Formats: sequence, C-alpha cells, structure tokens
Amino acid sequence: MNPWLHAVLYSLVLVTVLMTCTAYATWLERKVAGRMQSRLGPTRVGFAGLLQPIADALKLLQKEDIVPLAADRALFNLAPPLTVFFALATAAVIPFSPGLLASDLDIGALYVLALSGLMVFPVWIGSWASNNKYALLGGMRAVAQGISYEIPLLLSVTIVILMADTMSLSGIVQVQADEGWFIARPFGLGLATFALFFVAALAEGNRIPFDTPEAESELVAGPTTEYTGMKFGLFYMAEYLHSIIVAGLGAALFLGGWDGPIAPGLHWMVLKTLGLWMVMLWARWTFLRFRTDQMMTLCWRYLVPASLGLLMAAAVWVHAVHGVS
Amino acid sequence: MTLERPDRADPYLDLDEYEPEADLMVLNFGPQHPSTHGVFRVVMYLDGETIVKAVPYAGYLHRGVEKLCEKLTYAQITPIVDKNDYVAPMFNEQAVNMAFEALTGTEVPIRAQYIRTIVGEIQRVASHLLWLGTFAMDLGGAIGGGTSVFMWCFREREMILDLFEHLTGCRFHYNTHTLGGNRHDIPAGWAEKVHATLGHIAQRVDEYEAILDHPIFKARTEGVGVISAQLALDLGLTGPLLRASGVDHDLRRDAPYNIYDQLDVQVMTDTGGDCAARYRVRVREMRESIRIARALVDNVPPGPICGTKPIKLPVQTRVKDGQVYVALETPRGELGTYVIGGGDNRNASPYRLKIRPPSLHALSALPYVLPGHGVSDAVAILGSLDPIMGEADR
Amino acid sequence: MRYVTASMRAMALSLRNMFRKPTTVEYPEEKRERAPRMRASFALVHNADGEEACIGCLMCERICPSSIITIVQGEKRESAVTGKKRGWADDFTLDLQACIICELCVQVCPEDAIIMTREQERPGYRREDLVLTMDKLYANEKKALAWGRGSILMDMQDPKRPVEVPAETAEAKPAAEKPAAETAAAKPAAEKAEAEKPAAKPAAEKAEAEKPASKTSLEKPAAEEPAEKTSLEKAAAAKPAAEEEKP
Amino acid sequence: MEQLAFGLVAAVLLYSALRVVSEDNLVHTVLWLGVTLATTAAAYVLLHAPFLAAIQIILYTGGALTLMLFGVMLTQRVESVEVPNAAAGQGRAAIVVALLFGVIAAAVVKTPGLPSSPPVDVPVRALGRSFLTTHLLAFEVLSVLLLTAMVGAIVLARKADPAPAPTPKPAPKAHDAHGEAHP
Repeated sequence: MNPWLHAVLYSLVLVTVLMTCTAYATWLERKVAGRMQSRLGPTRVGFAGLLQPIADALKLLQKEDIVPLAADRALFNLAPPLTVFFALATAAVIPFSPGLLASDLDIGALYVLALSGLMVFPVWIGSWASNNKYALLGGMRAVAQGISYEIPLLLSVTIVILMADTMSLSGIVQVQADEGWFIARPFGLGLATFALFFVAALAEGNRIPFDTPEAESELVAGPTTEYTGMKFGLFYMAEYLHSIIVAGLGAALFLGGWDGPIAPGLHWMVLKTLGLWMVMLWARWTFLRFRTDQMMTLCWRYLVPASLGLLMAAAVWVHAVHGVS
Repeated sequence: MTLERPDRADPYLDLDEYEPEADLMVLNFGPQHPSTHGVFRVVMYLDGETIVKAVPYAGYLHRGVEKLCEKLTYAQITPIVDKNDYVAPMFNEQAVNMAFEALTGTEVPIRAQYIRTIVGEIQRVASHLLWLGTFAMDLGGAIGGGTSVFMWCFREREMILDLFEHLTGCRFHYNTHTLGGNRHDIPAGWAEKVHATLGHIAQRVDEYEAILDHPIFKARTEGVGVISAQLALDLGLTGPLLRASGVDHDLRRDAPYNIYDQLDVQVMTDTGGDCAARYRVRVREMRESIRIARALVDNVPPGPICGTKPIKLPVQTRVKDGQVYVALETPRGELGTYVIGGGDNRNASPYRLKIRPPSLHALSALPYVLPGHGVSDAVAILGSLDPIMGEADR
Repeated sequence: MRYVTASMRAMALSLRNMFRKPTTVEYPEEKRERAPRMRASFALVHNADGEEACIGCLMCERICPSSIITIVQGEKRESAVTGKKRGWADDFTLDLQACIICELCVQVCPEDAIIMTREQERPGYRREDLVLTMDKLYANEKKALAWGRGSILMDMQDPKRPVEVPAETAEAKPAAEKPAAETAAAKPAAEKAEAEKPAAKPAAEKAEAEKPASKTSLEKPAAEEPAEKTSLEKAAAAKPAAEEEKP
Repeated sequence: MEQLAFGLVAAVLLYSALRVVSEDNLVHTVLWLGVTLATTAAAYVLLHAPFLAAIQIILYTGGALTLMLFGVMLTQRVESVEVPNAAAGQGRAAIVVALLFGVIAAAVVKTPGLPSSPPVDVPVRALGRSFLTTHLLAFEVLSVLLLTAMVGAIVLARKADPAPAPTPKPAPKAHDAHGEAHP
C-alpha cells in the first residue's frame, strides 16, 4: 500500500479509536473514583451511566464560549486544539501489535520524547493568552515542571534504548518479546528504571501527586482557568489522551508491549495499557499533591541523579552482557 | 491593634504600601476562590510565588446577626445564631442560651447539662471530621486524593448528622437548646446508636491517620505556617490553634461549664505550632471527644431537661438588668457571648448581644504567618486555621 | 523507601474503600429512612372532632423568628360538632422561602394544629410553590407527619414533668422518683447510673415510637424489646462512671 | 508529493522567520521562533534526517525555546510585553544580513556535489562513535561552554543576597522546606 495512504487511513482509525477510548476513560475514572470514595459514580445517563461522556461532550459544546476581553485572542483559541494535536501525534508510533502502528519510525522513542517535550507549549500559550494571574502562575509551574521532568524521562527512556539497542518502539518490543521484559530484566535495574519512568511520566502529564500546574485548591484551575465550553473540554481531553498514551508507552517500553501468551498481541497491549492507566488513576485518587518547590527538589535532587546512576549501571550491564558492539 | 513586638513590623500599619518598582504581583485570593472556605479575601503580594505580604479582608458574609438579635425575643434568638458557625451549630445555640441563663439566673437541670455535653462532644467530632476532609482537599485538590479523604470524612460525618436527626429532628440547624435546658429529650435507643456510630468513627479515624501518615502530607504540613505560642497569645487565638502552639488551655478544663468540672478532659497540646501540629491536635481531640461522649451517654441521669417552663408566649422572659460574658470551647476555640440585658423592651430582647467568634481571631494570624510561604502553603495554612466565615463575619 | 511503604499503605487503603458498600442513596428511586422527629415542611391538621384544629390564636405568628406566618383571624363561632364557641383562622399562610425550620411554631401551638411533616420534598418551579396557603397546609395533613407537636414538645420540656420518660412517647408516666434536679446533681455518679436503670424499664414501649407511621405509639409494644434493652443498658451501666468522672 | 511538502514547509519556515523579526510582542516573537524551529525540524525530516529532526525539537523547541519563554516572563512585566523592534538600526542590519547570506550561499554553491548527493542514512551508532573519537575535542569544548553558560545563568539568577525587602519582612520563617529558591 502507498505509505501516505496507509498513514492517513491508519491515523483516521487511530484518532477515532483513541477519542472514544478517552471518552470512556473519563467514564471509567469517574466510576472507579466514585467507588473509591464510596460513591457510585455516574449512573443516570444510560445504563450505568455509559452515555455520560456523550452527555458531557454535548453539554460542553452548548456552553457559552467566553474569550476574556484582555486575552490574546488568537493564541487563546490556538492553545486547546494544539494540546490535543500534540497528544494525538504521540500516538503515531505506539506499537499496538506487530505491524499495527501509524509509522514505524527508526527513532520512535526519540519522537515520543520530542513531542512530549512540546506538550508544555500549548499549556503555556493558553495560560499566557488568558491574561489571568492564576493561569499565568499555573503556566509557569507547568513549564518549570515540564522541562525539569523531561530530563529523568529522557534518561529513563535512554536506558531502555541502551538495553534494547534500538530506538524503534516496535524494535524495543520485539527485543522484549525475544529476551524478556525490561521491567524484570536485569533484575532490579529494570524495575527501578520503570519506577523512574512512571514517576517522571506522572509529573510530565501533570497527574497527581504532581499536578501543581492546575492545582485547583490554589490556582482555581491553573492554565485552564479562563477556558469555557469545548475549549476547556479539549484541554481535558488532551490530558486524558496524554495519560493513556503515556500508559501505552510504558507498556511498550517496559512491559513487553504486545508480547503475551495465547491471546493476540493487540489484546495484551490494550490490557497492559489499561492496567498501567488504572494504576495511574489509583494513585491519583489516593495521594495528596506536592508543592512546586518540593517537586523541583524531588526532580533535581533525587530523580536526575538516580536516572544518571541507572544509565551508568545499564551501560555497565549492557557492556557485560553483550560486550562492545 | 498594635502589638508590643519591636522585632515584628505590624502588617496592618503599612496596609497600602506597595511599590510598583518592587515588581510584585498582587493576587486577589478570593473572595470567590475554591479554598477560601467561604467568602474571604486575602490580597497577596507575590514575589514569584513567594508571599511577601498578605492582607486579609473579612466581612463578605456579614449578615448583621448581632443587630438582628436586638430585635428578637430571647426564644427566637437561638435558631438565628444557629447559622453562625454552620459547621458546629450546637455550640452557637448553647453559647447564647448559657448567656441568657446567666442573665436570668436560670438553673439548668443536670440531665440537660449531660445532653448538652454529649451533643457538644459529638458535634466536635463532626466539626473536626469536616475540617479534616476540607484540609485534605486543600492539600490534595478536588481531583485527587484530597477528595477521597474529603468524601470519607463526610461519609462519617453524615452518620453523626443522622444521630442529631434522631435527637432533634434536624440534621443541621437544630434549635434544640433553649433557655434553661434543652427542647428535645434523648429518644429511646439513641445511646446504642451513639455507641455504634462513634465506635465506627474511631476506627475510621485510625484509617485516616494511616492514609495521611504519608511523606507528601508531612512535607506539605510540617514547618508550614508556624504560629509561635507568643504570637498565638498576642492575637487571641484559642482552641486547637492555641494548643497546637504549645499553650495548654482549654475552657472545658480551665473554666468548666456544663458538667465538665466532673469530667477529666484530656487537653491535647502539641509543640510544633505548624499545620502538622494543628492536624495532630484535632485528630487527638476527635478521639478524646469520642471517648467522653461514649462514656457519658450511658450515664445520663433522669430528670427534667429544662429548668424553666417552656416558652409558651413569645414575650415572657424575665431578665435582670446587667451584662454577662459566657465562653465555651467550640471546635474552633473560645466562642464568647456577651449580652447586655435591660433597655426599653427588657423582657423581650437583649439590649446588645456580641459574639466573639474564634474564627475571626484565627484569620487575624494570616498576615503574620503567610509571608515567606508560597501560594500552595497559603492554602494549607488557611485550611489549617479552620475558619468558618459565617461565624467570623456574622 | 519511606515513600514507597507509605504510598503502598495509602493505596491499599483507598483500594479497601473501593470494596466497601457505597453510601450513595439514589434519591428519587430510593429514599432513606428518616428519623421520627425529622422536620421538614408543614401541615395543618384537623382535631379529634374532625374540624380544623387551628383556632387562629396567632401564637405561631408571633413566635416565628422570620415572621413568615400570616394568619387572618376569623369570627368566634360555635363548633358544628361540640357546639362550643371557639376561634377560627380564616386564612393561614406560611412562606417556606424564609422558614428556618426552628419548630417554634409547632411548640407554641396550644391546639397541636400546626405540625411538621417528615417528607422533605418541597421543591417548586416558582416562588409561589413555596408559599404554603391554607389549602396546601391542610392537604399536607395526609403526608407523614413528624413526631413533634405542641403538647409533646411542651411536656418534654416541662420541669415539673415526671422523671423517667426519656422516650418519644408523649404519655407522662407517674413519677417513681424525686424529680428535683438538685438532688440528682448531688448524687455521686455511680448512683445516678443505678437510678437510671429501673427508671428505664417501665418505658418498654419507647422503642415503638421510633416506628415512623404510628402516631400514638402505644398500640403494639414489642415484646422482645425490653429484655434486649435492659441487657444493653446493663452493659452500658457496667462501664464505670468513676473512670470518666472525678471521684 | 515530496516536492510539494518541501515547498510548503519552506514557505512556512520563511513566513515564520519573517514574523519573528517583525512582531512587536515579545512573547509572539518567541512563539514564532518556535514555529520556525519546528518547521526546520520538518525540513530535516524531508531531507531524510529524522534523528536530527528529533534532536532539533528536543533541544531547540522543547528546551531552548521554553527557557526563552521563561526568560521573557521573568524579565518582563506580565501586563505589557510589547517591545517595539521596528526602528532599531535597520540599515546596518540589512548590510550584515546581506553579507551573511552571501557567505552562506557561496559556501553552499562552492561545496561539491551537495545538491545531487543521495540521502545517506547515518546510523545513530556511528554518529555517537564519531562524537567520542573523531570529534572528541569539539564535543568536550562544547560541554565546557554549556557548563560555563549554566554557571553564569545560576550566578545571574541568584538574587543579590539579603534582598532588599519591598515591605518590612515579618519574623523570619526559616525552615528547610523552602530552601529551594524559585527560579
């Protein structure tokens, strides 16, 4: 098939599937969170509230779209779609099963990191363009956090690249399918790297306990304070998309992606992504939030040195096992 | 208000001093803000995210209750002041009624005193539970672990409201205290319900402690918002705030009312003076209140529950000329009621009724505590003060 | 490491809560049991003779802290049943919008005419829906009525009231002990606990009053209740009062 | 197809570069610069250098530009980030730009076989190895430069100690949790 055609068709399918997943991710999260808080979660719209996401979207769509007078109108309108764009673009290289990915880039892992580094931009643009002090504070926090946690995230992925000896995500998964998952192989090192990746990814995606940018109790809603209607909905969607994609990435990088017995690869990938995402959700509804300066301390004083140490250990391990290639 | 502290400049005195060159950001924190616990405004002067100066403004919830009370008869005041501290209404009712009793010289029967003590202690648990939930929410956000603790606390608080519903018929604004005693006697089977509920809550409190015994919680609270004992005394802080700063003071023990003189109330103190200390004090007080309430509820003596004839006619209270000040220990501290009797319609309404709300004094600590902290800490500190704006603004 | 163990424990706790029974009550489909004393809206009732009980004495209008009750007094005329001359209310309006549910109007009513309902549903689409006219108030009579009514509330508070009825029964039992408050205060705590036990026994019916529907509450005394209650009370009394109170 | 894509990318690149210099609003300038850098990465992709493109995005767009935004935010007042940059020595600038363009163009033209050479996939491994062997000196010098820049940035960012407080400082709130200075 023509690669361009493949890319377009596949992207269409992927975007549709991911958007639906996102919608139902909100439903699932609300259900689970409700049960954790001894509530029921959505029950009214449809059976067990299954139509709730659609109702939410409709509600957001019919809300008044307010642009503050003092806002930078063009940038204000640009930010929400841009967040969704970057979140979706990351999905292009996540391998769902052998051959089932939009583009099997040689540098897939690097591509993901590059895009996730860009994620802070739309948030920052939105926060600055709102011309709101709370939004601005949130935006500053988002940028500071984004570029700080970028480093341990990058380094942890570098460790995987080092161990797998390839930058292609499907290549990394293939290596794990052949030789064992990276979460367990080299014992301890892989697990530590995974923990590092997970924490950094949580922080990168502004999930609790690292959600200082949108800290509602302090900054009202952070960068999205001034957004209404579907523009807010887009931010919300991008956040969920991002978390799902990060979970998928974690599954591909550390949990062997599509590798698994009996069932076809896609099932395993979906299962692992869902599992990882649920752990993120579980953490989200359990922990309190760090303070910004504490997050920076955590990143620069603990995570960055730890990731550098792990990188060195991984290099030693690779050298010992494979020798110099 | 001036403080005799040369080392500390009074932030009130330079209220409007603001240099544009200092490049500070003026952040209006509130009155419409998720974590100001009502309508309350703090103007923060931020350097980056660090607060340089903070000026609190109260009064957004002012309803003129004290003035209103001058027009109402003594019987009608109770349900009105109920709404002051809307988290612990039992204490509001009791405070004014104790003041009126002192003014009229009414004897409160022992059974009513027991009931008052029991409902007070149960109400204290409810109030502290609500505080714990909202404090966790301040620290953990509306979308996150904070809400979980919040929901759990409310789940337990709901059971206490059920208890009050069985006793008084209302879940919140009870109007159960009256001049000379109580309006509602304890219904059958209530003691067992109290035992079941409070035993259950005691277990759940352990659970909250376990979930909050987490490095993140400690990092957010320890060393944050330290109020020294001297500052606390200077500002007239009372209740858990004062005790968390290491001052051993509790009206239940030091100026007993009701039957507290017969009880051995453990006064919980802590030395930290920070948010963590206030948290510890309140959690321990919850346990102590549970203990007191459970011990008392089995031993309520028989007898009448009201020392005067029940109100039949709207205007009938005989009041001496004079003035009284009555204070009692609410979950937030000393709730004082100052009443002047007499005046033109002496037997109908008080000449003047002044309420000393502990929350207002707690809020006055903000300008001294906030500077040097970040915005995140401001939320934690404000939450740890446990202000109720209905009471602070009245 | 501290982080890891504490986080694990916290997450285990939130997981445990996930498997607890949710406390949500799905309201319109499922209604929770309200306490007998629950007070919500208002009703005007008819008396034993089947006539409107309200005599238009204006007590409730005058005690109301929010001044929401407006009564138009009617001419005094004979009752159709008893033939006695009594007062009537020509109109009775209660504005729920400003009501603070203080129960004072119920308490002062000499005829037990105004009673609160236990059904808390009282929403409306217009402000007028919240203004209870006389018709609405009498229509509310058919709803579940609260336990509290003037005579009961008054009896409960009366200092001359006999001692041992801590129940929700309206009936006053003959006094078995000295009612004076000061003697009770003088007694040591342990004796007080002792004194309460026998007093509680005769009130076997008291549990009955909990049942929401029964108004008079004396028809069906539960036979198994007393034994259980006394044993419970015994256990409760066994808890040393001396432990809690200064000797 | 590829020609078309390249044309598009080049057009966006040029337009955004133009906006970078013509925009009044400093934040807009920085954002247009971001567009420029991102489209440069796109151009790299079209020139079969995806690795370079990814690095370009991570380093320039993700890193440098964010820092630049941060710098703008911290140095400027929030309310007005307008910086008129229309009148600053246009004539001299034009001469310098023309000279620079001439030099680069000459270099491109002079280099033998550049336009016609087929795309070569340089494996990342070889790239890395050459950093640590052939170009070690340049690599190390660059590291030292970056380190110097970092140290300089810290020195600049550090406040002149005991900062003259705009308002009388209240009682000292010395506790460890605040040891981290805000940037």
